Amino acid sequence: MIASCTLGEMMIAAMARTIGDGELVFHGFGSPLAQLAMHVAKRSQARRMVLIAGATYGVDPAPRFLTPTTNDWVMDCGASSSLDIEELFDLAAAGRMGRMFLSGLQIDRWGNCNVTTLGTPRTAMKLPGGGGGGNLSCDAQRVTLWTPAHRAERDAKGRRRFRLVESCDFITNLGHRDADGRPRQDYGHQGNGPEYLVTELGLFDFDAEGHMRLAALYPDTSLGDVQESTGFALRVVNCVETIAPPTRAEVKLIRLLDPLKIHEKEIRPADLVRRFDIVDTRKEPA
Amino acid sequence: MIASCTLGEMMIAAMARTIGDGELVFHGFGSPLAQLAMHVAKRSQARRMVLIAGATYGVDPAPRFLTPTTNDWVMDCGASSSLDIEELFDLAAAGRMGRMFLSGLQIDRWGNCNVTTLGTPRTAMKLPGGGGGGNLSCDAQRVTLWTPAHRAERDAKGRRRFRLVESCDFITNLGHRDADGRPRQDYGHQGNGPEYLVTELGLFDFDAEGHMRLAALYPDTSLGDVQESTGFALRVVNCVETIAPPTRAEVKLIRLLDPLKIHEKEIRPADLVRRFDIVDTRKEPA
Amino acid sequence: MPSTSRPIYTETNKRRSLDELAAMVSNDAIVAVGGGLSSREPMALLRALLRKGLSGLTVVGSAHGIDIDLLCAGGALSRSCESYVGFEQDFGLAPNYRRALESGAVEVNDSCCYTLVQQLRAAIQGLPFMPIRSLRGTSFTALHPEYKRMTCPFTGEELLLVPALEPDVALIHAQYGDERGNLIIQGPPVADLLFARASRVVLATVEKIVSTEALRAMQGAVIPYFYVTALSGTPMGAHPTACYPFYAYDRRHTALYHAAARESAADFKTQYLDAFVYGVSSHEAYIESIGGDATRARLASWADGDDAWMRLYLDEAVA
Amino acid sequence: MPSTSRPIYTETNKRRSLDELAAMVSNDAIVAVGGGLSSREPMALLRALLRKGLSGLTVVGSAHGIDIDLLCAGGALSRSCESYVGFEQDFGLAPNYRRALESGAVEVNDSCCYTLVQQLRAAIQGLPFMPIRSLRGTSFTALHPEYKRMTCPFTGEELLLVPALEPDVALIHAQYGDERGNLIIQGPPVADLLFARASRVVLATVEKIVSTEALRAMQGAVIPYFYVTALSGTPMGAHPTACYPFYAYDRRHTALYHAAARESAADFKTQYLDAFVYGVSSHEAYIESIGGDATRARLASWADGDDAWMRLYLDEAVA
Repeated sequence: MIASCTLGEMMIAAMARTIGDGELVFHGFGSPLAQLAMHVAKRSQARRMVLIAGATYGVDPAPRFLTPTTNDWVMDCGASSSLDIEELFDLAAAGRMGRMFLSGLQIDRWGNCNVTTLGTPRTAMKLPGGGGGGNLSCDAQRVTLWTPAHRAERDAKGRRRFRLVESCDFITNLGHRDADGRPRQDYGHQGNGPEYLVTELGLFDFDAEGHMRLAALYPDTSLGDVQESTGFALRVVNCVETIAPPTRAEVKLIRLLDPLKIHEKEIRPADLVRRFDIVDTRKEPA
Repeated sequence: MIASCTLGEMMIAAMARTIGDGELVFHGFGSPLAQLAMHVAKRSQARRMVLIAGATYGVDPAPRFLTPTTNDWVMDCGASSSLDIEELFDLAAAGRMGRMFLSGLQIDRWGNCNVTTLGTPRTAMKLPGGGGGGNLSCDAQRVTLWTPAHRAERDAKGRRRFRLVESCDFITNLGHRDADGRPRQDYGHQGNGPEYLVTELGLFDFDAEGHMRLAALYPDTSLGDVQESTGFALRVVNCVETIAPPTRAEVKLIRLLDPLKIHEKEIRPADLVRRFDIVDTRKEPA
Repeated sequence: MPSTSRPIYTETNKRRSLDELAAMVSNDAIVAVGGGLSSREPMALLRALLRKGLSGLTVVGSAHGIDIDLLCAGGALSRSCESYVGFEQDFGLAPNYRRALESGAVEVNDSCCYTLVQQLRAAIQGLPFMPIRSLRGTSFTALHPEYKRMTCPFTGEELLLVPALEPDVALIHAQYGDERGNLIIQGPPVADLLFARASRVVLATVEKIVSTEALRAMQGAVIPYFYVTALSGTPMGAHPTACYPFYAYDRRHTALYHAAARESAADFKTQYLDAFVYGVSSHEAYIESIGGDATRARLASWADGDDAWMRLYLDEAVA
Repeated sequence: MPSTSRPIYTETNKRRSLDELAAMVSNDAIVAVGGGLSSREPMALLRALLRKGLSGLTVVGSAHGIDIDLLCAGGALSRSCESYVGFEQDFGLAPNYRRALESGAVEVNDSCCYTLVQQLRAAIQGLPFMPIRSLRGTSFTALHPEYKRMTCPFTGEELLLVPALEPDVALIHAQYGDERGNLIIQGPPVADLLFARASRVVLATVEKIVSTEALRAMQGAVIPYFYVTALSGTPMGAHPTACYPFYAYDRRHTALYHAAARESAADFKTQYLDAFVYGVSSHEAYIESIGGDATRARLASWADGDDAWMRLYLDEAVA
């Protein structure tokens, strides 16, 4: 019997719970936590979701195991059909993509993400780039952000390099306000912007202004942990909750889906040892 | 041994000779003469042409026999691939369609065609419509027009209803000048407009102004025949030629391709009995 | 233009009866009829719509024939935006269509194939319009005052902007489908894939409902289930148009149809509509009315070889 | 933008050697590299380009990895308009790509997948631009001053116009092709179909050249021959990326590549480029250098079942 779970499993469960039933949901590539969250949701509370796999664009695949790279035929196994790059992005542009998972090497208070370049105006560090995030962050109805690298430890000089930054050097994925503070609504995009951010320190939602707001903590993290790792003044909901662990069945499912533990590549070594008790009060899914 | 051919076969041969090797050529639907002309060209002087079938959008099909309707699986047999409606029209819009065959219930001196409505402003007679002709007449690099109904006999009141009219009631397919006389070039279309018109009375080209011009007659038609059946003042090339008959091999091929004589449905009864000698001076294709 | 997000359909069992599908189409809807010419038109569903007494429809499409002609005869239309409606060289003009449009009962609003493609693409991409270069200089621009012109900010040239077209409902007949609504179309898809993506509601009839696994193993164009609202297993649902590999075009029945239509509206009503549409209560009764298994076997005989295939189209066979 | 008509290719025999294909790419060309991430990238052709000493290329594409990283290492690029270049969670950032873009040797001109799709679609449709709604509000609009904005004449809303993108050459690796240039791509086509339609020259390597009849019987996306300029039969031509069903992603070779790349440009030159690109005179010699038949067999073992497939990706297998 499974008595505890890992941080990765906690994050996957928290991300999975942001998915609504009947949504068409897409993950990009290089995002095993999001991939697993989608497969968990599809097999628990969101059985009618349309799961579109990143890179292969397969519809509702049932991969035998998670692969280290995303565009692998394994990931396409069992798909009932396959879209192409045109159709997938058209779906989003027409407002049919219910949810997308996005991340960034920098994420600001409005949910803008940067995965393009660090350093401005000169490129000090070239990041891989955002794939279709620049488009999908505008078009997807709802966005769940995640990062497993929120914690900003002090370096040798006592400075912190924040993941949750005051402002992004480059806005790859649009959040609720652009670099000039112009609200997203002014652009008339199809999508409504980030709804949640799941990090290894906590869970955030966004307030009416579109500002990020701490909504829940892990059993082993504190408001102070979050504040000191966040590069802007924290907003906090009235009643901060505790992130619920996955059910035993969900943990079992994650371990079955990811025997190679690909998702742990996203997690920092220090966080790999974190464990959370599973006190299963929810009914296990059939 | 084949000693003579029919008018249909003459027209098919004349239409086939307008096709250049290496062109991507398209016929619409309901156009067996054009269909056969393309299959003849593909098997004689234009072996490298890309033959795209109307309605099925098959590439280089080798149908076992011509069918009475165009969107039939017979017509798709042996195609090396199949385009869809989007790709076919995109090809034309990008200037890749070398030639298109078009016709009309009215055709004017500039090569405009009407297959939409007769009577203006009120619809006296609703014609079937132009399919994609409105687009393709602008986009296809070169256009071959044809009609097997040029002859305009006097009716009981002694009036002629011309096929080759002073002006079209509706311009379905654009020729060299619009209804206001504005030259086609002003529009910056991809295509260059009609190059030839093949009728049961003669063969026309278009002069530098874009005006239709009689270029050749059948052995059994005269300049007078053409003039009295044409609703506008005829222009004629300096030296009117005689339309050459098909080779014996071409006639054989036409009869093989169209055992049901579908193409004769396009020909008026009076013209079905016309016969032309085949004096084969050209080398038969291998 | 699409101002709100487009629907998707995720019910796990979308099987409905033909009449239930017909009940999902409203008077005055913009309807995209699938298939084209003599192939894979959703005839059974159209007959069900006529029996229901639907009216005021606008139809959009590329090249069509008996489907639109029949809707005209049944008084279902108020506007036609088709690119072509006729019986090709085979039987010529479409008599009921002509009567309806020449009398003014149905508005003449012809379009062109690529214009239609671009208008559907705009809807599919959530855009208010799509540019095209063609059509300027023809009379279509006068017929469609809704088209606009722009000067291209990149090249200075003039372009035509055609507005997004989002049909209220697409009616599609496919060879195969599964319970969830995945559809397989074999052979030319005509505009059906575009219709499925652009329309708010997609109603499908299919020759056979099969498992998702079986569908996956087949070759053909796939319409993913989430576009599809509901479907009905309707064998011979495209008759008298073809639905290969199941059956070829029924030229004999079409000849009978066209002969009745040529006479007059009244003759067509008694000779055809009463016999094959209003006078039969269901699709099953229709199949019986056209000769049942014997007709089925005759139309399946195309697969016996070229001679058998050709025989279906001989003039002598049309009697 | 496309001012003249687009080419088609109708030669009946388009088979060429890999080096002949490479000779058809010019310095400073805009190049669309097919495939994506760890799958079906035209690696053999890219190695041939590097051996030829090509430079000044602009690359456009969606999500890429070792292909663009290798071109950076070989000094072939002057501008990158890719949407993503990296090794995902597997090995992380792309070291040669980073060095080239951070040093300024290669201009940072990142794009996004749908922007790319729309720009290619404009070229394919012979239009000067395509509208999109997205991207406004991000930093891409500042990075791309060539994008323009318009007020929609239908809705009054603001749209972004992205100009047509017509690559000079597309480099595509497909599973199958015939002499005339028809290509079959099995599995996700990524942007290859768009590249083939939008590019002026299409050069393809294929695992197997087969007859047109054999191609027709296969399931997969087809690129019709008239888009394709020339092709070469190049088995293992995507290695170390995957080309199913022939071979899986060579994670072991990629680990070796990435370890060398992480060190320094100099180390990568001696440890990787000299060993696997410049030091091998042909693709056949490359295949030998990576272990010949043994490697071929190892990478084909994915088909032996899930355990065998998984074994290819175990960290222990990367040594």
